[in-house]
Amino acid sequence: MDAERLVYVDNAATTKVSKSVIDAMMPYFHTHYGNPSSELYGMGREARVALEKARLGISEMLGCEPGEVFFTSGGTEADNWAIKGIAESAKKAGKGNHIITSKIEHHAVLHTLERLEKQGFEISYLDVYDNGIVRAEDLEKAIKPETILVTVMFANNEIGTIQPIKELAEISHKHKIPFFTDAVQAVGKLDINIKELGIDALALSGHKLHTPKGIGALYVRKGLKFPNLIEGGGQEKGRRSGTENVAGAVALEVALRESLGDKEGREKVRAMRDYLAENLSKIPYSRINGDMKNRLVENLNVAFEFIEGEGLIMLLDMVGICASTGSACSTSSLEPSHVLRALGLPHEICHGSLRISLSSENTMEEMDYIIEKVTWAVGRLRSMSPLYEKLLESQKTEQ
Amino acid sequence: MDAERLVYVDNAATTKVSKSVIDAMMPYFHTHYGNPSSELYGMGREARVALEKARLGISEMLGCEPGEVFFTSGGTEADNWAIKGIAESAKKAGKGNHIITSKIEHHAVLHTLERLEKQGFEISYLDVYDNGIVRAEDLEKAIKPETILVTVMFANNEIGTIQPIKELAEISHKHKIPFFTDAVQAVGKLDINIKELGIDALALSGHKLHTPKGIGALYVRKGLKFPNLIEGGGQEKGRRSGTENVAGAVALEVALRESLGDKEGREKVRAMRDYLAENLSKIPYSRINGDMKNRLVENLNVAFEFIEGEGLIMLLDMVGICASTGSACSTSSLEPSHVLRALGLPHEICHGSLRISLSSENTMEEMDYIIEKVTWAVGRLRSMSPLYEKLLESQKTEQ
Amino acid sequence: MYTEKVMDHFANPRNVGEIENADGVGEVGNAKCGDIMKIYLKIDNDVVSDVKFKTFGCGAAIATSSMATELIKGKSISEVEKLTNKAVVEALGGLPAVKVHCSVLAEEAVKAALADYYTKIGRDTSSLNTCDGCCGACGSHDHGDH
Amino acid sequence: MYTEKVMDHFANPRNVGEIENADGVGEVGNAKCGDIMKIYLKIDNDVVSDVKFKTFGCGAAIATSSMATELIKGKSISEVEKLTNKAVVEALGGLPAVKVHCSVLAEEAVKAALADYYTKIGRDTSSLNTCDGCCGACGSHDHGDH
Ligand SMILES: Cc1ncc(COP(=O)(O)O)c(C=O)c1O
Ligand SMILES: Cc1ncc(COP(=O)(O)O)c(C=O)c1O
Repeated sequence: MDAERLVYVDNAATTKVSKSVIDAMMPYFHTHYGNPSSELYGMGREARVALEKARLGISEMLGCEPGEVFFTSGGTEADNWAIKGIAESAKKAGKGNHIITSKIEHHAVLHTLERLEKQGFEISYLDVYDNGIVRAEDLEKAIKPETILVTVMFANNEIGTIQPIKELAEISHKHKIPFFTDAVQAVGKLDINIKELGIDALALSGHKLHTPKGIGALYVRKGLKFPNLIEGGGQEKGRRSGTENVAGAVALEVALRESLGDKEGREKVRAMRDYLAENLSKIPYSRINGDMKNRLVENLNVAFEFIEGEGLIMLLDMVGICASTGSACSTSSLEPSHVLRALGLPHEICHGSLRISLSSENTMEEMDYIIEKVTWAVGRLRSMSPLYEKLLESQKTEQ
Repeated sequence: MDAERLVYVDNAATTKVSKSVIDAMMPYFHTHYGNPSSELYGMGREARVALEKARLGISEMLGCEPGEVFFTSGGTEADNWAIKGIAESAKKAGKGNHIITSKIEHHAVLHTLERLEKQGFEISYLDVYDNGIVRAEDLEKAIKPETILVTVMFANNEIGTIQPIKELAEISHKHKIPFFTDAVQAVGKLDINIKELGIDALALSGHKLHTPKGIGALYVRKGLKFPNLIEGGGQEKGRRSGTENVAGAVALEVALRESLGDKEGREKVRAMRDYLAENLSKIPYSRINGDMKNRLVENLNVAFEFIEGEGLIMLLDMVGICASTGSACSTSSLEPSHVLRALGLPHEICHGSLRISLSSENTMEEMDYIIEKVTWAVGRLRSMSPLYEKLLESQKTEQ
Repeated sequence: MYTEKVMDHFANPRNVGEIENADGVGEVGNAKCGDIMKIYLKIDNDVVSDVKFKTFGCGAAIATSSMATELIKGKSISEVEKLTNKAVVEALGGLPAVKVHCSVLAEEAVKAALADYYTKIGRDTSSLNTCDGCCGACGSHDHGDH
Repeated sequence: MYTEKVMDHFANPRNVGEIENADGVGEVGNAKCGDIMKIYLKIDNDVVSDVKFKTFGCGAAIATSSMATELIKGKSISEVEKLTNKAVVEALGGLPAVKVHCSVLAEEAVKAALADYYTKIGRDTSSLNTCDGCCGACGSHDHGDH
């Protein structure tokens, strides 16, 4: 055991707050701590200016107007707000009750849709085939006169696959249906120009980009109106009440700028990920889940047969590696990840999955360490596995 | 002008993040930054432990169970969740549609109720008389067979008056109606034992207690079930999804502990507030709004006749004093504060109101400075005021 | 939220005060609405030789009064007749939307003072189209652009 | 989430392996559910003289298998018959609620191995009340306390 060592490769779960982000937030904790609604005195105006500067910066980086960016407490709230809001306004307007999504959405979207289902909405789930990518023609086919919303995530959190957002938005618009995307895993990692893509609403979250947890945003295209999720003092142009998280907004802007600006870091991450993919694939009975081309450079998802992911993660933890799995055992549902199952993988393969999600802070040397330790851990679990025993026996018989 | 000087006395709007809170949060930004849901590795467990320790501490200080405390993004979200949730579950259960509240609630409550009103709920507003306090017997009278919720704030944000929560909760329970209280201004400032008071749900917010903006909590009595506001990954026992704001939760616990522990600070604040009240009352044609006994020690609200509050705040800003007003002009509604109007004050008096809300960081010397500068500013505005001119003329005529 | 010009006219309002035996006095707004403006005019040979104001109201109300008095001081009454709230807003470098009504009030106050003068000297006031209402509330006529 | 005991038995599982020509072998669970436990027993004079296990499953599955083998090693088969999942959970200092099914599986695996032994030697297995299901999924019988 190498208790001293710490290799964090679970950046799709959450990230370390970067030093520059902490530095940027700090003045809003102890100096310009005013309430942005208190515009009658300097300290309030300073907070307001910081908030609006952050909004402007974010909107510029995303290719939209500052007035189209609303801060939220995170990705989940943004997902809930957009989906429930659009559904509610369709209901009020006496429009249809049909929503189209994909099979691999985050629970923030899926569970929100399930809630709507109970209220009488009908949900269609687009297939993602074995590569984890939705097909535009399937959306075209799924659209009905009753369809009031298309919501497909930008990039998947487990397998990193990137969806054909532009085509999906175009098809939606052809049918005059608003297109929402949960871009929590994509923002900061891909070059996204909202206007060019024609997105109507988009959710993002800071803590995947090295801000503290508890800040996110919803982009809503100008003119797209839907009810608020949270009522009150009328902040965020009356659309999201609650005293604004000024430091969080500042953090989000800085983190997004750094993430988008670091092209070098992205190439480094890609190289590390590819190196890892190549070497982990050498472990027998392993397979990479999800398309390798249309995929976030940060993400690798490998399944190892005959073992179960929870044990793998626990062994890796013992040697200081923080990673995650889509195994059933890591959840309370006893069902393996819906994302891996959507790829058509049998349950037993889903159980043995390992997700590694990198950041530019990781090093090539860490990749070697991971390769060594994953190889060790998989071997160790297989040596305990009755399934592996069976495999070996069957091979003996065959010989 | 004394541009160097800064006297922040708008602590009911928001507060400076205290050094100890920053110190307590910091490790969760850059060392134990894991996702509390990632319990399979050490960094995730550390985050989980910190989160649950914070929850336990808060629950102990409030006199409830840790399992009854759910973290939110702030007071507004907590208000929305409790009120909409209780209303929705009553609707589903085919119960009544009547809600009782007070005339002086925060907009987070009032606007949420207005939204429900549009959905068919009927809202009764309890009077607060000229002292700003609800009468228990009025609640008794207002209750109908259709009443499904009583929501009365613990302490008011503008005038600091404290409501008879225990009696209100008792009456509600006698009629088997859940009692919710927006305690955003009360928590940390009053000794609150939820179980003794018999409250069913209670909202609080960190940034009024020297945490960063963007963290709050909702207490929900065990057994009281209502729909979620935010669905997703199943955090907070499945009741409030979204990656938990670990640093925020830690901050909330520390801030609450410090606030409740600082009895000395509270007495100092009371002395400063009383000194201020005595001296500002010496300004002719001034009056204190709201009961002086059942009132937060932090709060002072004075109205000065013949002037308008916005100008007063702006003049105070010029000499480095940060305070607030319930004047119409400080809002976009062109209506003066609904709280001051609920006291039965004529509009013209509401317009001239000044709210000072102290923290234990303030000093007696600052109080003298405030007295001097408020006296100056009121005098200056009156010298420009045609209303004051009229008064002086009428006095001349009388003599 | 306020421009530097607004802040300057609020912090250092020009022409505050009264004029004894003014030639025209106009007062508009009411205390309930939170704004009252009173304008005193001294007029010599159809020129505003002096102007003073008193205002009960917010920062914008004080700044617009101050700016309005500056705009008409030394001007002929035919020029004063043409004063618009828009001119006041522009001279201040803009006002937040919710404060535009203050500029309307300033225009009205000037016109009311002028009307008072016209009435005193027996001139027709119909060219002035005055109002003494509480502008945020009356909603009875449109002042354009706000 | 896991106790130190669980972590210890996961990190250093006791009695991993196979026994060639075991007297009893039991396998329960299935890969789809994510848990398979296989227990090998060596029985001498009605006493478990040796026991080994192989487990495909989560940390708790491995730890409960390990603990179950420890609990029965050297015990008489009549004692082994009385092994309960509760005893395994207690010996581990507790398990998270969602993991209690692993302890049930461990109990079942031991019983299945014993049943195999009984069948081989022609003894009645009805006292064992075995099952080879996927416990999280079957829902067909109650193991109490979980
Ligand atoms: C009484 C009261 N309720 C609710 C709120 C809203 O809290 P938050 O700003 O945390 O959303 C506030 C303060 O803004 C308040 O004073
Ligand atoms: C794709 C996706 N959507 C939504 C979320 C939820 O975001 P948050 O944790 O900020 O609520 C996450 C991460 O947790 C995610 O990966």
